Amino acid sequence: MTLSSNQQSLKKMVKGRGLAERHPLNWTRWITVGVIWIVVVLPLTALFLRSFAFRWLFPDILPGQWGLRAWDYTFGESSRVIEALLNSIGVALLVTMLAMIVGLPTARALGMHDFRGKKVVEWILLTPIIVPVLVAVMGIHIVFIKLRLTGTIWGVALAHLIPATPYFVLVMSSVFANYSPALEETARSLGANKFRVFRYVTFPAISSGLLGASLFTFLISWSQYVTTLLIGSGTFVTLPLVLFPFLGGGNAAVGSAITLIFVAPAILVLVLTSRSLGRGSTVMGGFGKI
Amino acid sequence: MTVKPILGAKCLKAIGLAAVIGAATPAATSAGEIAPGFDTWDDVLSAADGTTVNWFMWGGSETINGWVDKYFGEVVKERYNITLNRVPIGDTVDAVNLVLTEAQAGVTEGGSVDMIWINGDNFKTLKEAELLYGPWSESVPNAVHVNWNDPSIANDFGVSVDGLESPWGSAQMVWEYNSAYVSDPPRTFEATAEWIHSNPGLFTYPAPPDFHGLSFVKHAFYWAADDWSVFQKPFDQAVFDSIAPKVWAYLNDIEPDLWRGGQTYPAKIAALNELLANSEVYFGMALNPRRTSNFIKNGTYPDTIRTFVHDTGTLTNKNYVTIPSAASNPAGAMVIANYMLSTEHQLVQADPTRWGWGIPTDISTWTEAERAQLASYELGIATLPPGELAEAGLPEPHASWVVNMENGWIENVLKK
Amino acid sequence: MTAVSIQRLSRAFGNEWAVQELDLEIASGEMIALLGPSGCGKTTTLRMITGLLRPTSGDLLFDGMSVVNIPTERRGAALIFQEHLLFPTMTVAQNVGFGLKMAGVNKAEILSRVNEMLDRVELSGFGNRKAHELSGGQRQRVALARGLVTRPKVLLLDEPLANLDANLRITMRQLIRSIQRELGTTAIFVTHDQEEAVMLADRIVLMFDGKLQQVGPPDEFYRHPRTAGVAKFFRSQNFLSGTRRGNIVATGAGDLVVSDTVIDTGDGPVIITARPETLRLSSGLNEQNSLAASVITSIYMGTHTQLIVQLQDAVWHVQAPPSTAVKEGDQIFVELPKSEIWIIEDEPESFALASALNDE
Amino acid sequence: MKLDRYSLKERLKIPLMVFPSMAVIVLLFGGGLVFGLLQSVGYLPVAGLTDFTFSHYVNVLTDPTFLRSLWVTFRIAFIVTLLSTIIAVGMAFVLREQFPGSRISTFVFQIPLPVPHLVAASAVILLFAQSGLISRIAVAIGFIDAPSGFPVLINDKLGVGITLSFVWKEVPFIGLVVLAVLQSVGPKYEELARTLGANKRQRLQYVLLPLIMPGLLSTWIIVFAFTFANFEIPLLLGQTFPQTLPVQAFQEFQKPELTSRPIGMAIATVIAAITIVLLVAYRRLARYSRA
Repeated sequence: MTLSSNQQSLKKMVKGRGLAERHPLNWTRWITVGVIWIVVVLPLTALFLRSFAFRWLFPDILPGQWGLRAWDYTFGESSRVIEALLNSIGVALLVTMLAMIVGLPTARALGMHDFRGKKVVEWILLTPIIVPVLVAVMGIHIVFIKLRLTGTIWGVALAHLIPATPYFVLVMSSVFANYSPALEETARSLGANKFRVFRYVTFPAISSGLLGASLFTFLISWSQYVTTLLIGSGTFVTLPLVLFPFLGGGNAAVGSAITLIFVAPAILVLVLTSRSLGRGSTVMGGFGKI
Repeated sequence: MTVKPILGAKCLKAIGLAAVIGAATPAATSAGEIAPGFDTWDDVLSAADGTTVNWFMWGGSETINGWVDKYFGEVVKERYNITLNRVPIGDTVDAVNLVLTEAQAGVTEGGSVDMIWINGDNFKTLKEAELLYGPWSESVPNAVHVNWNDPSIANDFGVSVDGLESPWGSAQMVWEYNSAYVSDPPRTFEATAEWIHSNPGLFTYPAPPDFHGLSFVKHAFYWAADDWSVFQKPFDQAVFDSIAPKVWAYLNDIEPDLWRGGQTYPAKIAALNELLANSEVYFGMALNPRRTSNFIKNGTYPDTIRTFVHDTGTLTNKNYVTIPSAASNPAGAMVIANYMLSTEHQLVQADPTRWGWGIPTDISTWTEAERAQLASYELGIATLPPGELAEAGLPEPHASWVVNMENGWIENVLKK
Repeated sequence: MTAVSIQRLSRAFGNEWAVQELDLEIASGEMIALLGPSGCGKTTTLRMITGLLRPTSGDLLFDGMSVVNIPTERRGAALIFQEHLLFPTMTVAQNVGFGLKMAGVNKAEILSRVNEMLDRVELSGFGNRKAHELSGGQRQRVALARGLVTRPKVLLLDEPLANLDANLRITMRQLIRSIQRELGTTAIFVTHDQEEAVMLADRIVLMFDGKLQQVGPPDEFYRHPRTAGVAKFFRSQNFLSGTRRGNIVATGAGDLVVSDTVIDTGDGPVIITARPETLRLSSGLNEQNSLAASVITSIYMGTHTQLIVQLQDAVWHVQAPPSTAVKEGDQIFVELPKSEIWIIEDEPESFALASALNDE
Repeated sequence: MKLDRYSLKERLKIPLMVFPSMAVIVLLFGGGLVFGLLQSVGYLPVAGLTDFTFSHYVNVLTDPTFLRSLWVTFRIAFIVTLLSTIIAVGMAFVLREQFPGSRISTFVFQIPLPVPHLVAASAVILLFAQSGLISRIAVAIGFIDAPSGFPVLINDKLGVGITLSFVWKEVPFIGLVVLAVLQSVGPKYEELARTLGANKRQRLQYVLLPLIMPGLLSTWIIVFAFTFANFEIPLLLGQTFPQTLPVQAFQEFQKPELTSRPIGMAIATVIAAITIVLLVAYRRLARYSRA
């Protein structure tokens, strides 16, 4: 796992040629684009339609009767969607913050320094990504019960931190690998104190990478189902927990409505990060180098 | 017994404490107590004031969820200043398991679960593990409406209640069919098999341990036994071995002509409901005889779904609420359980336009006016008349049979 | 025999002409330098020859056959990239043998030809190394070997020496030249460095702004630049306007006699030029082609002394012997040897405008 | 003295930077694995388990149900990884070029990436159930006339529904990694190969695939391990029997009988062991592919 890269310079070289040609739409491109749009848009459309359908029975292609009943229920108190939404946001924010606190220094060390034991650190980071977190959470469940952490936001956040930390560190370390410490040294030589160096030099340089990594971490926590189910003891309810009973044969209209709420921040995150995730991204490149 | 909720901030300090506490010990009522730790009902009410009750219950029905929040959540808040926290779970066994795990970890008070909607096997598990609070259910004020001498109340799937749970509702299984495709549904197991063979792919049942699926298997056992009263006694291996082969033979015989050739079964009743709604299959089942009409009303079902019962009858049972011994707030839970039994509430609960849940209390203790109101309720389009249902009622088997039926199905039908 | 024939080749990007109506005939075995400042269209030309870029119009012939519609991979034009690009996933030997492998040559032959090529570029024994284990010069030699091993119809080099340090440039230059001669490969290389072009190329093709300026052997660019632009690109700033009458050009500073071989522009206003190193200091006006000048600056350069002088209305550079002892303000006489005076083709009016803009 | 203190500070700098995240992972994740392992051999005094035994492993490993589950899990993970890779690489090759609509299509291509897996499962159910939207379209076209005529794609024997929802999620993940590598590499190597006579297929085989291989290997291992260990998708979309290993492990773990918990932990430990083997194998492979 070499996280340092000279992609940046290579990219500049390629861009500098300015010879990237625009191609016409041939049939391969038509098919690819068509498949992408259908495969991505059709499921989301189906969810949308289903959530506004009062009765949508076989073999109607469009709902026979429309209605807002599913949405009424979803936003009503008994669905607990609002509570779960707030819990989901709260725990995801907490996880992101904790991951940032424990992860930023490590990411900097990995991205900018060579040190003895670096390989070991990389291995330790890699393990929770490959070895299922569920196994560890099942193992530690009993300890969490003893510590009275089950059913609390802190317990759930700690459980989410297991998968969130390695991803955050790995993504940020590839951001740090592309960051030159020379600027910091210059700033210090010009008399800036540590805080000012961070505020005016380091932070602006890593901020877009940090945003990407944080949103990514947020989504990891946001998507957790089984860890929350176990550590939350059923009393700490997040969106996936509310959603689950409606899938695979609950009320599909309500399930679709909750699914749409569940998916909304993901799409929002994508809009915010599409630039850092897109072509030649260091974030995705970081995964390629794990 | 004082109940001290342990706050999150204190948890770290609790480590040492929790480590030295041994296994849970069941509480017992001493003379003069209304419930363990409470001398009078007023003590209970004052202990419950301003508390929160974590009520674990199956959360797969939006009707029931809405019902509980409105007709319990709002009422108990207003009358008793109790906050009801309905904890939706996929299966009652999850709550049972949580209680067991907490006990295993040495939690004897301040547990996560205050109250569970429960019956049968799950009740038996907790009772035998001595993890239930009580006795209390026979001494709450509204217990006067419960006929504790009725064996179908005092025994939950044959397991003696012993004041450890309080009734909430009563259920009876009915079969559902789509009258658009089936004009005359088969009313015996033999006829059902015949229908399945001549209409392959249009019948299925949920896989046990889903409660409805288990009910289907129980019905098959009742059909296979010449005399179903054998199931009222505790489990008997010899009897089981004499009946079970016929059941497995029957279920394996119909399997190839079930939905999906019997290669998979709906995991939950909700999945079967969906199949029936979309005409993937023509038959379903419901444990609440009034549910089908409600489903038609709320758009889940097409309006051609109807219900029927077998000529040999269908199982009825009561369902209860219980309180674990490690509950943080037994007082609050008892107040809710007591309110459940009030005639005022039972009348609302039985109203088919609201929920239409079966009445577990003894209506002979009601006033004339209350009984008249009950009689005035209109049946839904797909609901059978109370008389026909009552006539078909069969008692549930003793809970000790259930685990054998379930494991037997998994070994002999599912895995085969 | 003509190996490559470029006929009215043009390429536009959007509304901009990158290359406009380029005509060029390249003989077999010849080494051509495509010279010009960056952005002049030389790389675009190179890419059109390889087929990586389609011309907007015009034709391109290899051995008399049009190759415009033949894709790069079947054209037989090998390109050596500026970045010494080696396939990072392959060893040196695999890199060199890549083209042969693509052509389906059998393994034994690939091996022997690769080894032979590695010998030629003085990298025997490096076959099993990976690209990242090589120095810049070694990488360049591998790239060269890889380009040549398939015996391409034409070898194209994009700024082959640009990324190397000074010493390495000299050795690489010699190596490229000698191998190209030995193999008799037709080669075209792109550079912005006129010295490199002069030293390596049989003929230089100079381009400005997508247009061909002058084609010829290197010395012609020094002695016979077609335009002021060409002369300036070859580091001569010395221009003087005058009026030609036969072999005499009358300037404000005096009359100059020019050689018979100077191009025939007819009588009338002309602009003459002469390179700084051909000029001599003379004792007085009485010597032929001597003009009076005053010294603006004198800089001692070790091997010579660089004088910047005011010659009538023009500023000239003169390369004087190192021992020359003149200082600012001195009046001197500059002799322009008859054979070294050249007349450029720029219109005198447009030249005046251009020089006003360019001189700083 | 000052010098000494400085050098001590310098020496502690990296360990201090690395410590917080390492502590989180070692304590929570490592601790969890150790406790899990202890429970699987029946020894965890805090939980009242004191009988040290390997019998749970023996029971699990000799149980034909376990072996069938293992096979099902492995098969699904393998097919998902293979299919996702092929589709993702193909799409990345198309999307890396600019053409009318390429930018917006690349954006749409990324949408499934941040979308939770449950959403994918939810959509797959709506579309691919026998009475789902696609089945209804088939009825409208006249291909079939009843839900039973539509192929069984949810809760099915082959795990088609599971595969579809995983592939929907993983294609953009692999695709974006490949796209990132391709973009950073640029068109140079291909142009180089063309001038050396490599045709389209040869460029793909000898130039591009080797270039994206290290990135692909990492994503393969992540996707395989993720698919292998996922719980909720097979629970929702899998058949009743045999289930995948994580579902089996969790359900054993959640059973009310206390004896089931060590069995669940034993299965979980086997899952962990398999993924660790994968991890080690991958690191070996990666070292060779980069050497």
